[in-house]
Amino acid sequence: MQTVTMKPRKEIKISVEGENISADIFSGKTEKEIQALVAWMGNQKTTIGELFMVKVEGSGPAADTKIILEGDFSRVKRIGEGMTAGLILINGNVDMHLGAKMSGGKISVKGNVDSWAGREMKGGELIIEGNAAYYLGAGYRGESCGMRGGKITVMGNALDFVGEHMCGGEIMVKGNTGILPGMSNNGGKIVIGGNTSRPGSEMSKGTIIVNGKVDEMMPVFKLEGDEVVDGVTYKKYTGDVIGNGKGLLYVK
Amino acid sequence: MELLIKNGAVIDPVNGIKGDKTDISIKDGKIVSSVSSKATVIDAGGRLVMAGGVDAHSHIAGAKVNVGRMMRPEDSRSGISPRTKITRPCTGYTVPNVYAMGYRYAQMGYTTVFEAAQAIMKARHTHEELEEIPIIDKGALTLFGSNWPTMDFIREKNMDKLAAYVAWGLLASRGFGVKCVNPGGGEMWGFGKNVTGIDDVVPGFDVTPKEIIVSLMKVNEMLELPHSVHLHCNNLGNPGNYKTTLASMELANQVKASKDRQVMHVTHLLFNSWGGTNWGDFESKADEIANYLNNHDNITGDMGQMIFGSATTMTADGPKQYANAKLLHAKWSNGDVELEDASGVVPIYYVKQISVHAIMWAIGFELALLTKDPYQMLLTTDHPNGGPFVNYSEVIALLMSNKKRQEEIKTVHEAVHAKNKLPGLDRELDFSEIAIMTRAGPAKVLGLLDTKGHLGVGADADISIYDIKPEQIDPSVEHAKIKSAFSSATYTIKGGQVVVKDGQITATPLGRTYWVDAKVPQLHHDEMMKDIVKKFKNYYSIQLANYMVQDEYVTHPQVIKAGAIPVEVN
Amino acid sequence: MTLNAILITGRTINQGATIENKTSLDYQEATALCEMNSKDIGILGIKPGNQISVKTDHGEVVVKIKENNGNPDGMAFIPMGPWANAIVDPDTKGCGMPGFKGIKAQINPTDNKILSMKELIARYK
Amino acid sequence: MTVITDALCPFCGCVCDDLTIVVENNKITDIKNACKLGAAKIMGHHRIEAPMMRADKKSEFKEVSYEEAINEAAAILSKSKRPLMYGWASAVCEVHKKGILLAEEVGAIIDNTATVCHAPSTLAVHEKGLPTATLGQIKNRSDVVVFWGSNPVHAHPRHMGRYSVFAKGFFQEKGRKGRKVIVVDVRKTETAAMADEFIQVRQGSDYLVISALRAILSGHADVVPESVGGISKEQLVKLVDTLKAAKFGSIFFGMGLTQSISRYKNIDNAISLITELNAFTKYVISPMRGHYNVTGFGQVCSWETGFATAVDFARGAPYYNPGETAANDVLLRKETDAAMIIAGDAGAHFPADSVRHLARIPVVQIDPYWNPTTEVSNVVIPVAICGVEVEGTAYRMDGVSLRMRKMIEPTLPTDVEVLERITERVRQLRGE
Repeated sequence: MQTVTMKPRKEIKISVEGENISADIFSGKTEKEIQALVAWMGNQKTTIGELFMVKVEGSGPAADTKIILEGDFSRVKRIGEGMTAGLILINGNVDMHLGAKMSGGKISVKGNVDSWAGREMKGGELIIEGNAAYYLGAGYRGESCGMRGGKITVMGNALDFVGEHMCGGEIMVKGNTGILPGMSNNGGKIVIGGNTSRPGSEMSKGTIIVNGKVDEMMPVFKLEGDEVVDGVTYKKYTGDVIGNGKGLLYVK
Repeated sequence: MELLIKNGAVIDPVNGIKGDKTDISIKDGKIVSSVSSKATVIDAGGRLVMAGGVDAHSHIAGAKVNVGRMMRPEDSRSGISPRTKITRPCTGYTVPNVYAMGYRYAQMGYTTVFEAAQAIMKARHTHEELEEIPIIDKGALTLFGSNWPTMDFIREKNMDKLAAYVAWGLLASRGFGVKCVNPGGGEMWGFGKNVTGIDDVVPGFDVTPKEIIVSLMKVNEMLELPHSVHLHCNNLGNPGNYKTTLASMELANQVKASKDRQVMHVTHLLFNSWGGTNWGDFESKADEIANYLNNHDNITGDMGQMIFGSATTMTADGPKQYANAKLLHAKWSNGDVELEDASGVVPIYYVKQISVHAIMWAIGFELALLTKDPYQMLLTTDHPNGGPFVNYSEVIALLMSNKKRQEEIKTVHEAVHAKNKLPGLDRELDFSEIAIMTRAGPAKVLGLLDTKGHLGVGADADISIYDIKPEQIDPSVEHAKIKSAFSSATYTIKGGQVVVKDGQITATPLGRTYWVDAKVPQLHHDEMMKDIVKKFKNYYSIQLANYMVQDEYVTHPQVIKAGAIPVEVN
Repeated sequence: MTLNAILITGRTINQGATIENKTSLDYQEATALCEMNSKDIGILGIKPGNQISVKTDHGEVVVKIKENNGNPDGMAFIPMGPWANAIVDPDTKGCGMPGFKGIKAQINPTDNKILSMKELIARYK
Repeated sequence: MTVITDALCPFCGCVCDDLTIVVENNKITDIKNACKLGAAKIMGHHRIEAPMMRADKKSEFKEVSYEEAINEAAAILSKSKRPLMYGWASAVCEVHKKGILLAEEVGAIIDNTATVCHAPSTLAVHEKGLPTATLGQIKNRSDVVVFWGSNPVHAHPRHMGRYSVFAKGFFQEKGRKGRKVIVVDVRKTETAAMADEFIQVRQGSDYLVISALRAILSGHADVVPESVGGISKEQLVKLVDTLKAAKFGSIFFGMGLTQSISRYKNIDNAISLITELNAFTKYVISPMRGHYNVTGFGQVCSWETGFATAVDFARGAPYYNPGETAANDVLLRKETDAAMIIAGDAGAHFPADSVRHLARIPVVQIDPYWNPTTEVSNVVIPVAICGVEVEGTAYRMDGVSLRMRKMIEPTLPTDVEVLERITERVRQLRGE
């Protein structure tokens, strides 16, 4: 078992690119080795050691590596990018692209996450106790697939474009979302605890369940009648009819 | 500046050199017979030395290439490398930025590349990009096949005016040759329609694709242009299109070449050698096409080889691209150009286990292996339609090794066994044949063999050295080495300057832009211009005065003079 | 009385014609204004040319009211420029574009002065 | 007296190239064919006459030499850890090339005025592509013309006359009479007043309306509710029939789509509508670009960097992600620690919070005119006016590349000269 604890040395104003903060990269490395890893801040090439205090206990493979982020990481992007195993515990807020392209392991955030959390995620788990911003579990510009696998849970709210271009995996937002969740959904599952608007536009596959109110329905869904899912009765819609989509939209 | 390449195993088919240890002397950017003792010496150490690669058909610059970049940030984000002291940042795989375009060609040992299609009205854009592609010499072929003046003059049966228009269009676009894409189809796409074969009549203009092809060939030869008509056949990408292709090729017999070269170049034949009637009975007819070429030396072609993985299709064949987008459910860009043409851009991903893709892949190799004379079948991927040019080394390795082909065939859809001849073809090309398909051939087809594609005295000092010792290697077995060596030159020398060493860019001079200045009798020009003036007054959305590409956009021109029409007495 | 409106911003020909002359009174005349229909102006109990305060969650600005009966009820249009931008929604919505249209606004008649361009920008320093 | 014919207009994306300019003693004394917008710009306004600097933004500017201002600009940019270089749309492509090189040198984010205009259209093109045509194709063929969320009477005054509505063409010999003009907008604009049909959409509902049209077009009218976005289903069905009946249809869209709630998804949806209409008849869609060369920046930036705008060079290689790397994204996050604003006016056209941040950081302005950006700048470098005093390349809204003329001799340095000198100085400061 390896535990790495990090804390910013001082307030970070210009975002730091934290793609090296991942269990895969930290595993088996000493404090010195981790401190020497590159971290860009704006156009300045610097190191993790210059920006963060790093404490390492034990050593182990990625699956047995735990990273604890203490303090304010709200200006650190790309934490856990491409991670395949291990655990990252974040005690505050984090910046964009948390867990982008991750395929395994778990990231847990006490605070809020900025946009593109779980971008193009393939597997593993992302748990966000606060709110998520835009493009939760979405894709990169122009790509046909966003999230492909894994699970994202947001205890709070999320903003627009949740699960855009999702091709697999599951997103659960306990609170409300902004507009157009599940846009171009191509096989993922999105469960929204609260309210939303314009869900499921251009979805071809996958499922969206809305437990709160839908402010505006897309005029592209066919009402199939009532259906009980996990003991709850929903109105079941299929669509988006424009592309003969086979997506399922359940609205309470 | 003098340079001497010693101890090279030179492959130079034009000058009959087949791997002999030959020294090459370079002075002031040209190959000379000898240099002084002050010359810088490069010891090739027995490695393979060839003329710099020449690509006669690649989409490297202009409106549709940039549309590809704009619609594909997911492509641009691949292949990213930061700037260095010498190089600008690079992006992209199928649609690289201008810098990557030049660097990557040079890194493969290529030094001359021709953009395959530009509309005159958008030629300024093409040249803006060409001006920023480093290292390589380049040029652009100009689209004439659906232009209103072209069709009007053909309907009037006035070849003098058509010749004058082609000459003027080349000047206006600073173009190198006559490109004819899906003749007539570009105009019909203006109303969302297409031609179905070479005998359809184009509404509003009353001409057929056949007449367009023949007339453009005629005036191309009247003008004695260095290159022949460069034809993208009608019906591209449709099962059964090999018949249209053969019918189009037969038209070449109606016109005699004005020079020692083909009278028609049929491009990216992979996409035009299709049998069957639909995607179900789709099959290769590469053998029919190759057979025709083997019996007709007035035509050349290029492969348009397909590479599995990501590609971006882009062509002035607008209707084809709409059909592609519909078939693939892919994003689609279209760019109609008033009075001239229409282009389309659609991304595609070629998959080994999709039968149609596997059959297409095999067609390209069949064309190269069944065509006896490599001068008649150039190596291209119709970049980035069949795939990005950076994969040429893969194509070379497959052409040189049946073993590699058989290994590859095992990994692709089994349909190739029933629908293609490739599994049974054991021909393996040698270094001379590869040199022809990638150097001497394209140079000859383009009409540039005096200075490009060989290493004789007087040629441009464009040279590539690869880490292969031809005497010691068996390409059939050591195909991985072949691929690796051709993907990254040990040296690339452009105009006598070392631009690549050990696969790394060492200098980034700006190459030249070839264009053709063809003269016609003033009378013909004046008559033609009367029609052009009317077209601008009534139909174009810009002024004639703002149409032609200005000198500012071609800062390193290489002008080829053409046009030798005797003044006719009426 | 307060009128609740939806604010949109955009180009006008006068805004465009004075765009390279932003220190001029012409520019202020062209852009420090808010178009509403005559019914809404009536509800506010004022006349075209009078001053109004337009308030959103993002700020408040004083401009002149101008009649435009092409606007539906409850729609306020301010030409693009510093006055409009004092009160638009800055959120780029994850796509880089702030909210220049569709902002909830409260409109009140006012006697407060319209700030000049320089005065308006000085508030940001 | 010199008369310049076929001159090009450096105002809007129409780039009209049929202007006649009369010049006397290096002064423009008359213009023919230009609209009010073009004439106002070409005739000229009060200019900044000399470079100016100030340390404190509340104090007055002091005139300085070009050398001093350029050195200070270079110092500001080379010290910055997160510089932003914004503007570009009112300059020719030759300026953009120099700007991108400088952005590479200093590791800046480079973004252009499209960020508050049509950058969302580019985001939509990433999703769906862009089936479009040059304006002459529309002039010659289009029998149904739709303006959606755009108001050419105000923003592109000659568009309808030259290209889209009144112009006569080869297959459209009758001009206006041969074309059906439809305007979709949230309010009845002057353009709407000239249309054959005006469809009033509820503000922010365009996305829903476009989806409803697509549903009807694809044969699924049954799922469309009786009213969508304030438009009755009956009217929507009729509109689809009208669109389908075209021989060649065109849709021009403006900021009514790019700036409202669904942002680029509106355009994404509209492009799909156009693509699907092509299964029935010919259709094209075109953004109504604002500045005369905002299109050009997107072109140059794409071929040089692979990305159309909002390119972050912090790490030496281009990175692109509007929402993260666009000008307002980084200003609102207060990440930008220095800015260069050139040929665009962030002070006037960005939301107040962005301008507030600009007021807190060192700002270099390169522009012919005094504007709100000047008010928040520390270093102001006046330059010659592209398209009037400087020739160079511009891309019309439809991507047609044109060469802008020089009408009169400049009295100030050009943007290119200034950027070259700043770049050279940046290299010196870094000891290269």
